[in-house]
Amino acid sequence: MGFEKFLFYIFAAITVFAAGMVVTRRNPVHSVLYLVLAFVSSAALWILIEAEFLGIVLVLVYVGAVMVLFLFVVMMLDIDIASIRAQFIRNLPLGLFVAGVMVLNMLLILGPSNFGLEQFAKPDPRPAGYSNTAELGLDLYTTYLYQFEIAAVILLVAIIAAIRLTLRRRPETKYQDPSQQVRVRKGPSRVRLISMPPERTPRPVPVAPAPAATNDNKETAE
Amino acid sequence: MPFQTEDLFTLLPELVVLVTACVVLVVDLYLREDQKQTNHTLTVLGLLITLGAIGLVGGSDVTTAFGGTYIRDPMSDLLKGAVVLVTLLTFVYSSNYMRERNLWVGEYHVLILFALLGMLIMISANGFLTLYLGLELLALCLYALVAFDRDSKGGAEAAMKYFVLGALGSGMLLYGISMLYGATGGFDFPGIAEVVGREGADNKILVFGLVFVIIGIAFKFGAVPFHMWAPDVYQGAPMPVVLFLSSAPKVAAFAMAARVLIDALAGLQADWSEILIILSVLSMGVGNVVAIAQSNIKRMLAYSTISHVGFIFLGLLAGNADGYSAAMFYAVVYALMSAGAFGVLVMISQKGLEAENLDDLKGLGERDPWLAAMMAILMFSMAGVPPMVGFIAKLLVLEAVVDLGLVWLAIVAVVFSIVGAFYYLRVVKMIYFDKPEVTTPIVMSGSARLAISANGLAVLLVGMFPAALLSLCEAAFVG
Amino acid sequence: MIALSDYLLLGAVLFSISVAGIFLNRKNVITLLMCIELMLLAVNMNFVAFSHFLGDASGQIFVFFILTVAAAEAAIGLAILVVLFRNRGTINVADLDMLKG
Amino acid sequence: MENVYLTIVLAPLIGAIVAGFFGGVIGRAGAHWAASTGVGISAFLSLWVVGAFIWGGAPTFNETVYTWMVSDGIRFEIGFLVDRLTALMMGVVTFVSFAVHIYTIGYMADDEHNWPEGSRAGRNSYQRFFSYISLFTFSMLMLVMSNNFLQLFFGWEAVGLVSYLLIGFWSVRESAVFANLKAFLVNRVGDFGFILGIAAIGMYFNSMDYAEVFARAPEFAETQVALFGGVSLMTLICILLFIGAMGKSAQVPLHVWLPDSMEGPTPISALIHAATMVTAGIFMVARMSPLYELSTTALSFVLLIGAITAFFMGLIGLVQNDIKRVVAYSTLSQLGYMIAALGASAYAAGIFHLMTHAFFKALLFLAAGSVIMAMHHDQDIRNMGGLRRYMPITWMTALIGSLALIAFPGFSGFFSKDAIIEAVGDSHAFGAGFAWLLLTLGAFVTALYSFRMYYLVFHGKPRMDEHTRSHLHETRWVVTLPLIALAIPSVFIGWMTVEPLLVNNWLGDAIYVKPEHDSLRHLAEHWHGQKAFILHGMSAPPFWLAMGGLLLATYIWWFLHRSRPTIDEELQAKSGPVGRILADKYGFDDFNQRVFAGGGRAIGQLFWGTGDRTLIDGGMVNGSARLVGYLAGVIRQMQTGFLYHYAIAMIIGLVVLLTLFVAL
Amino acid sequence: MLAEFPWLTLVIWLPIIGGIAVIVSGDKAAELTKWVALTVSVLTFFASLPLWLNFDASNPAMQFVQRSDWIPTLDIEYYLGVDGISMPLILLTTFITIFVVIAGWDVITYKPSHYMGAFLIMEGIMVGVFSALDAILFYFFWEAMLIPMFIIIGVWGGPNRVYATIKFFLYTFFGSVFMLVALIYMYFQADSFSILDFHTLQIGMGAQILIFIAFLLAFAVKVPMFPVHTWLPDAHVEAPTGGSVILAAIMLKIGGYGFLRFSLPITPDASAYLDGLIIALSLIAVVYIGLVALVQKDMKKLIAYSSIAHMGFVTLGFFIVFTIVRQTGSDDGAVMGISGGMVQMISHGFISGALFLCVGVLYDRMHSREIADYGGVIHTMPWFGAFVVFFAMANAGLPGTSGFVGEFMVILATFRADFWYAFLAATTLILAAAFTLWMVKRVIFGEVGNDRVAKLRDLNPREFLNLGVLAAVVLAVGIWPKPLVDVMEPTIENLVEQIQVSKLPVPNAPVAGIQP
Repeated sequence: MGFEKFLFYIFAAITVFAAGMVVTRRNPVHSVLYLVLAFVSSAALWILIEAEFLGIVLVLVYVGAVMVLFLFVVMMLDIDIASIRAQFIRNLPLGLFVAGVMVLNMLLILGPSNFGLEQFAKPDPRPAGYSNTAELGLDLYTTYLYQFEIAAVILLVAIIAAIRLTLRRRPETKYQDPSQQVRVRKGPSRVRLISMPPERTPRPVPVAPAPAATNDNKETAE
Repeated sequence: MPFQTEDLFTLLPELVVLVTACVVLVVDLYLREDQKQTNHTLTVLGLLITLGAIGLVGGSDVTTAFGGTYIRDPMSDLLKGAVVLVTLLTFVYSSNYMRERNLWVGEYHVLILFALLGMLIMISANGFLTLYLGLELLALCLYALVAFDRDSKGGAEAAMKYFVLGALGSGMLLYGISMLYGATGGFDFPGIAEVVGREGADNKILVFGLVFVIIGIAFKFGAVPFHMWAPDVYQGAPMPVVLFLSSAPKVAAFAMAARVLIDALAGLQADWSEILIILSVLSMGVGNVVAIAQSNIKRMLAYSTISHVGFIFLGLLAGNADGYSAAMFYAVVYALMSAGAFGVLVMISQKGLEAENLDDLKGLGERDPWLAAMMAILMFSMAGVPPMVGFIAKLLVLEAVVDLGLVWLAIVAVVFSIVGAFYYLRVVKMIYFDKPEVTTPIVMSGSARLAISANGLAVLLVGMFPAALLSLCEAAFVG
Repeated sequence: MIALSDYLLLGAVLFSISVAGIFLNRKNVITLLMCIELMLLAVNMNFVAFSHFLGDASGQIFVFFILTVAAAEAAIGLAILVVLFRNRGTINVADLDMLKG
Repeated sequence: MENVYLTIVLAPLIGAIVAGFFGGVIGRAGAHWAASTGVGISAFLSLWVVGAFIWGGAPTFNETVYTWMVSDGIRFEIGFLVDRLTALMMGVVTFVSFAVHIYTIGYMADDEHNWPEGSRAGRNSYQRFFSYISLFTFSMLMLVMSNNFLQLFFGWEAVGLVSYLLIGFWSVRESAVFANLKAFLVNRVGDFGFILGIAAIGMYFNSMDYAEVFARAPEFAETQVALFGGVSLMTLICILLFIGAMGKSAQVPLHVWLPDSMEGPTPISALIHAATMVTAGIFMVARMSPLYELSTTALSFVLLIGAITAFFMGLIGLVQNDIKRVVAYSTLSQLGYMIAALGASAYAAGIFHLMTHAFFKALLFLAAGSVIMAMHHDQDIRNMGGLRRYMPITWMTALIGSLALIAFPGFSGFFSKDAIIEAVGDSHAFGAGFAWLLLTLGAFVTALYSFRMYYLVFHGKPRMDEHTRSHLHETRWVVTLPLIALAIPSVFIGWMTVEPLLVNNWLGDAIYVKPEHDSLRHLAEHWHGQKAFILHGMSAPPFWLAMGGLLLATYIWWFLHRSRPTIDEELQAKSGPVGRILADKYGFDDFNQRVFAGGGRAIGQLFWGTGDRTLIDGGMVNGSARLVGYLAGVIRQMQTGFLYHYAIAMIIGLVVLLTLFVAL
Repeated sequence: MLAEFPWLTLVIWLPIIGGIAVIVSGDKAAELTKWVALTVSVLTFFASLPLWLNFDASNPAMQFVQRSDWIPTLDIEYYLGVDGISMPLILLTTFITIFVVIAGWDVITYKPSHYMGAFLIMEGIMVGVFSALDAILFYFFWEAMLIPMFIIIGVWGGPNRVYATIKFFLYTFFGSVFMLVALIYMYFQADSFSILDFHTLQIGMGAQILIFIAFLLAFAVKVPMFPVHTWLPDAHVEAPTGGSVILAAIMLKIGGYGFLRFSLPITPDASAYLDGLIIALSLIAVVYIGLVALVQKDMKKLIAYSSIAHMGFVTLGFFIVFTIVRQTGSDDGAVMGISGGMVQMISHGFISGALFLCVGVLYDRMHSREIADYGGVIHTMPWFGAFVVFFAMANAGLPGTSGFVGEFMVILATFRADFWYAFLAATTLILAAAFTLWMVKRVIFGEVGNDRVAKLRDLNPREFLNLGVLAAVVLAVGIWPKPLVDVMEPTIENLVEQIQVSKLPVPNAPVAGIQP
C-alpha cells in the first residue's frame, strides 16, 4: 500500500464519517459543519488524482460560499431544535434493507472486478508544466462555450428566483423606486401649486414639498 | 471545434427566447403597476418571433452546432414548436388569473421564458452535459414558479417537495450519466451510441447506468413510482403554473427520452424497453385508478397526467420509428390537451374563487356553454374517444405495442383507459348534468377565449385530420 | 495504487448515505438539502475518478457545471425554504403533509 | 274466379277499415251498414261458391295472390286454395258471420251503458265492434282459404288477435281484460307448438305450400327424428301442429281460456267462440289429413284428447250457472267430439259436425244473448225462469238449438254426432274403444246440461227481480231474425248434407284418408238413406243415453223444480267431492294461475332480483367499480404527503429496477 | 351519375353539419331551429333514398363505394360502401331520426336546439358506422356515437340519469376497446385496415378465438346480450324519449351489424367453435330476459328488457348457421337465419321505437313510467290505446306485423339446427305476449286508474303522425317483407358461403368444427 493509497483511505474515511454525521446530527448547524468537512476531505481526494482545479473550486466556491449560505439560512430561520422529533427508528428496518440491497447492487457493479486496476490502469502521470486549470479553462471557453452560457443563465435564474421568493417589501420599510424616481418630470408631479384664498395678512405663498406620494402608492399596491 | 458564427443562426430560437426574457426582465423594472401588460405583450411578441425562428431554421435536414453538442433536426423543430405554442397558450390563458391575484409581475414572464429556454435546450441537446443543463434550467424555474405565490401555504410545500425530489431525481440521473461516462468515455450521444452499439446489452455497467438515467427521465415525466411529486405539486402550485408545468415539460421530457434512449442508448433497447413496460403499466394503473378517488380537479389531472405518461411510454418502448413517432404524437397532443384543460380551469377561477374542486365545474354548461363545450371536448379527448385527437394518439401507441407482439400490454392499456374514462366522464357530468352553484358569468379576455377555442377545436380537428401532424412526427424518426 | 473502483465505491457509499439520509430523515428540510449536496458530491467523485482514469478532462468539465448548478440549486432551495418557513412557521418534514392523497 | 275470392276476403276487410277508422265520421248506422254490407257481399259470394261446387262442379282453385317473401330458396306466398272443404268453411263462416252482424245491430244498440261515464273509448264502441267482427271475418277467411302454412298461421294468429280484442271489448271490466289476456296467452301456448310444426315442415319440405307438402309427405312417412328417443317425423309434425289446434279449439289442457272468453259480448261468443274460430283447429287437422294419415300415433293422440275433452268438459257444464258458460262448456265438449272424429280419421264427420255445430251453437249463443238482453245483462240462470212466455221466438229457437245439440233424431246435430260416435266405434286406432265410451257417455251429459239450462231459463217460475220482469219482452227483429235464420239450418242442414258429405265423399280430394283408417266406410257401405240412419241411430246406446239425459233433466229441473225451486243448489251442495272438482273445473285454472302465471312471475322476480340486480349489476358491474374505488382508496393512502415516503418510493423503484436488470 | 354521386358522404355529413349548425344557432329562435332540424333530418332521409333506389340487389358486393386517403401514414382510409346488410340499416337510421326530431318537438323545453342537434349528429355518426369499410373509420364512428348519447341521456334524462349514462358509456366503452386491439392486431396481419381485406385474412385458430372474443365483447355489449345487458334498462329508463328510441331502434342494431360485418366473416372458425356459447346466450336472452321483463314495474324498463329478448333472436339467427351445417350437412336455412336476424333488427327498430314513443307520450303527460300509475288509459286516449295495442301485438310477433317476419324466419332456421333450440326460441311467442300484453292490460285497459289518468288528452296531431307512420311501416313490412328480404338476400347468401370457408391457414378447408 503506497502512501497515496494510505492518504486515500484516510480522506475517504473522513469523508464517509462526515457524511454519516451530516445525516444523523440533530442540530443542523452541526450537520452543515460536517458537510464542510466532507467537502474539504473530498477536495483532498480529488487533488490526489490530479483534479487540482476542482479541488480548489470545491473548497473556495462550495465551502466558501454555498456552505456559508446554508449556515446563514440555518441561523436566520432560528430553528427550534428541541421541537424536532426524531422518528429515526420507525422506518429503519425497511430503510436499511433497501439501502442494503442498493449497496449490494452497486458493489456488484462497482467492485474491482469491473473497475479494478486491470481494467483501468493508473494513467501515466502528467508531464511537468501541465496545468489542470489551463486545460479546463481552455475547454470551457471553446468547446463548452454554449454550456458555459447556459450555466450563466442558470445562475441568473437562481438570482431572479431567489429574489422573487424571498424579497418582501414590508409596508413599514421605506425604500426608493428608481423607475418611479426617473419618471418624475418637472412640473406638476414635482411641484404642486395650491391656490389659497388670501388671508387677512398677506404672506408669501408657501411652496408644497415634493410629494412622497409615489412611495405610498407603491406600498399600498403591494 | 470551437464555436463558429453560423452556429448562432441555428441557435436562433433559443436566442430569441433568451433575448425576450432579458428584455422583459429589464423593461419590467421601468413599468408602473398598471403597465405590466407590456410584459405580456413583449412576451407574446417574443414567442411569436420564436415560432417564426423555429420555422426559419427548421427543415428536414439535421444540423449540429457547437462542436456537435447542439442538434437541430425535424424532431426538435416540431417539439420546439409545440413547446413554444403551449407556452404561448399559458401566457394567454393566465393573464386574467394572475392579474386578479397580483401575480402579474415581470418575474412570472421571465421565469417561464427561462423555463422555455431550458426546454429548448433539452430538445436540442446532443450530449448529456447540455441535456443536464437544460434540464436544470427548466427545473430551477419550475421550482420557483411553483412557489410563485409567496403567500400560498400549499405553494411553498409543493415547491419544497418538488425541489427535494427533483434534486434526488437529477442526482440519480447524474449518477447514471457518470456511469455511462465511465463506460463510454464521453457525454456526446453519438459517441455513446457508438460504444453502446459495440458493447450492447452485455455490458452490465451500461445497464447499471441506464437504470439511473431512466429514473431521471421517469421522474421528469412523472411515471410511477417516481410520480409522487406530481399530485402534490399540481395541487399546491398556482393554476397557471400547473397549466405550464403539466404540458410543455412533458414534451421536453419526451425529447429527453428520445435523445437519451434512442439517439444514445439504442443498443440497450432490449433493457430499457422492459423497464419502460414496467413503468408504463404501473403508471397507467396507478394514475387511472387513483384519479378516481380525487375530488380536487388539479390532483385528478395530475393522476391523469401520470396515466398518459404510461401511454407515452408504450410508444417509446416499441423501439422502432413507428413507436417513437407515436409517442411523440402522444406527447405533443397531450401537451395540447393538458394546456387546454388547465386553461379552462384557469378561466373558471375568477377573482376570489379557485376552481380547485370538481364541484366548481358544476353547471359550466349553463354558465358558459362554449367554454363547457371545449372542456368536454378536452375531457373526451383525454379519455381517448374519437373523433378527438386523444383517440388517434392512443391508437398509435396501441398499434406500436401490438406490432411488437405485446398484445397483452395493449389489453392492459385499454382496460386502464376504461377506468380512466370514468373520471373524465365525471368532469363532463359536472359540466353538463349538474346545476351551477355559482351563476356569475365567466369573464375572460377576447384573446383567451380565442385561444381556448382554437385549442379545443384543434383537439377535435387534429383528431379528425391527423395526417399532417402525424407525418411530421413520422418525419422526425425517418432514417 | 489507488484503483478506480476505490473511488467508485466511495462514491457509492456517499450516494447511499445521502439517499438513506433523505428517506430516513424526519427532521428538518435543511438536512434534506444537505443530503442532496452529498449526493452531488458522490456523483462528482465518480466523474472526477473516471476523468482521471480515462485521461479525459471532459469529466471534470462536467463536475464544474454540476458545481455551478448545485450552487444555483442551493440558492433556490434555500429560498424556497425561507418561503416555507415564513408561511408555515416550520421546516419540519413531518409537518409538510398539507398536500396528500 | 280469383277476383271473386279476393272480393270475398277483402270485402269484410274494407268494411272493417271503414267502420273502424271512420266510425266517428260515418256514425253508427254507417258503420253497421258498411260492415254488414262487406260481410253480406262476402256471404253471398261464398254461398255462390258453395253452390258452384255443389252444382257447377267448380274446379279446385289453387293460386298465388302475391309472393310474401323469398328467402333461402323457399317461397313464402299468399294465395288461395279453394276446394270443397274450403268452400264449405267459407259458407259457414260468412253465413254465421252475416247473421251475427245483423244480430249485433240489436245487441250492441245500447252499448254505451257498458262504458263508464266520459270514456272516450266508449264513444264509438259500436262502430268499433262492427269493425272487429268484420276484421274477424276477414281473418277467418284468410285462414280457411289459405293454400300454405304461412298464411294459415297468419289467419290463425289474426283470429286470435280479434278474439283478444273482442273478449276484452268491454275493457273497463277487469274480468274481461283478464280473460282476453288469458285467452291470448293460452292460444300462444298452442301457437308455440304450431310454429314449431311449421318449422319442421319448412325444414323437411323446404316449402310452405300445401300441395307440395302433401304431395311429398309420403316420402317422409318412415323418417325418424332423434327426439324423445326417436319418433317418426310425421308424428312430430302432426302433434306439434295439433298443439296449435288444441289451443285454438280449446282442447284439454289448453281449454281454459274458452269459458273465460264469455266475458266478451255475446255475438262474438256465438261467432268466434262457438261457430267459427274455435273450429279452426278442426279445419286445420282436416286440411292436414294427408299428414295425419301418416301417423297413427298422432291420430290416437288427437282421438284421446278429443274424447277426454268431450266428456269431461261436458261434466263441468252441469254445474255452471252462467248461461253463457254453460253453452261455452257445451262448445268445449262438442269441439271434443269433432276432434275425436278427426282422430278416428273420420274427417268428413268432424267437418260435418263442425258445420252443424256452427249453426246450432251460434243459435244457442244468440238465443242466450237474446235472453241476456232481456235480462238486462244478468247472465245467471238461477235468476231466470219462465222466459218462454215473454220471449217466444227466443224460446223456440233455443229449444231447437238444444235439441240439435243433444242429437235429437232428425235434428242436424243428430246426424253429425251419431256419425262421429259410430266412426269412433268403427275405428281401429289405439284408444278408440276408450274414446267411444267417453263419447257415448258424453251424449248423456250433453243432454243433461243442455236441458238443465233450458228448463231453468225458459220454464218454471220467473225468479228475476220485479223490475227486470216488468221489462221482459221479446227482443227486436234484428235479434230474432238471425235466430230464425240459424234455427232453420240447425234443423235441416244435417238431413240435407249427411249424404253427400259422409256417404258420397263430397269433400273429395280435400281430405285424404288411408283406406285402412277409413272409419266411415262402414257407415257409407251400409247407407240406406237418412231415415234408415235415424232409425239405426235410435237403436244405438248414444240415443238412449241422450234420451236418458233429457228425461233426467226434465225430471229434475222441470218436475222437481216446480216443488223445490232450490233443487239445483241442493244438488250442487250434495254432490260432494265430485261436485267440488267440477266446480273447480278440475283445478286447471288454479294450477295455471299458480304454477305458470305465479311461477313465471316468481322466476322472473328471482332472475331479475338475484340475477340481474344482485349478481350482474351488483357483483360484476358495480362490484368492479367498487373494486376500483377501493383500490384507489388504498393506493391513495400511499400518497401520504410526507416527503420521505415519496423519496423512499423512488428509491424502492430504483432498487427494484437495479435488482431486476442488473443483479439478476 | 346517380350511383356515382357520393351519397354516403352526404348522408353522413349532412346531419352532422346540420346538427352542429343547429347547436350553434342556439335557442334564441327555438321554433325556427326546430324546423331547421326537421328539414335536415328529412333531407337526410331523402338523401339516403337513392341508396335504396339505385341499389343493385343482385350484387352482393359493396356499392356506392367511396375510397380516398385519410391518414395515409397509417393506411387508414376514408372508405365507405354499403351492401345488402348495411343499406337497410342506414335507411332505418335516417327514417327513425325524423320521428325522434318530431317527438321532441315541444316536449323538450331545456335547450331544444342542443337536443335536436345532438340527435342529428348522432344520426350522421350511426350512418357512418353502417357504411364504414375501414376498420378505424368504423371504430371512429362507433365510439364517437357514445358522446352525443352520453350527453343526451345525461342532460335530458330522468332523475337517475347520471348513473345510467355513465354506466352506459363505460359499459359500451369497455366492450369496444378490446375490439380496437383486435382491429389493430389484424391490421398487422392484413397490412390494411380495410374490413374487406380482413375478410380474406388467414388467421390461426388461437388468434381467431381471441379476436372473436374481442369482437364479442364489443358487440355483445351493444346488442346487448346476456350477461352484459344491464346497462340497457337503466339507460332506457333514464333517457329522454328520443334517446330511448335511438338506443333501441338503431344503436342496438349496430352490435348485430358488427357480428355480420366482423365476427362471422373474419373469424368463421372461431365462430363455429364458439357458436354454442352465442346460441346459449341468445336463448338465455329469450327465456331469462323474457321472464325478467315480466316482472318489471316500469314501462320503459319492460320494453328495454323486451328489446334484449328480441335481440336474442337476432344473435340466434346469426349464429345458427354452423349448427345447421353440422346437423344437416347443408347450409339450407342458414341464409334464412341470418336474413331473419336482419329482418328482426329492422323490425325491432320500428316497433321498439314506436313503443318508446308511446311511453314518451304518456310520460309527457303524467311524468311517470310506473305501470301502477296508470290503468284504463284507453278511456281517455282511445287512439293512443289503439296504437299501443297494435305495437304491443307487433312486439309479441303477431303475423301481419313486421315483428313476426324475423321471428318466424329465425325459428324456421333454428329448427333445422336443433329442435330444442327452436323450442326455447319459440317460447318467445308466449313470453313476449305475456309481458307485453300484461303491461297493456294494466296500463291501457281496465278501469280508469286515477284522476290524473282521467284528465289525459289523446294524441295530438304530431304524435298521431309519428305513431301512424310507424304503424304503417310495421304493417307494410309484415304484409309484404319481400322487398326488404330481396335486398339483403344476395349479400347474405354470399356471406354464408364465405363463412363456410375456413380462414385457418390451411387452404380450402371447410370451417373447423362443422364438418358434417
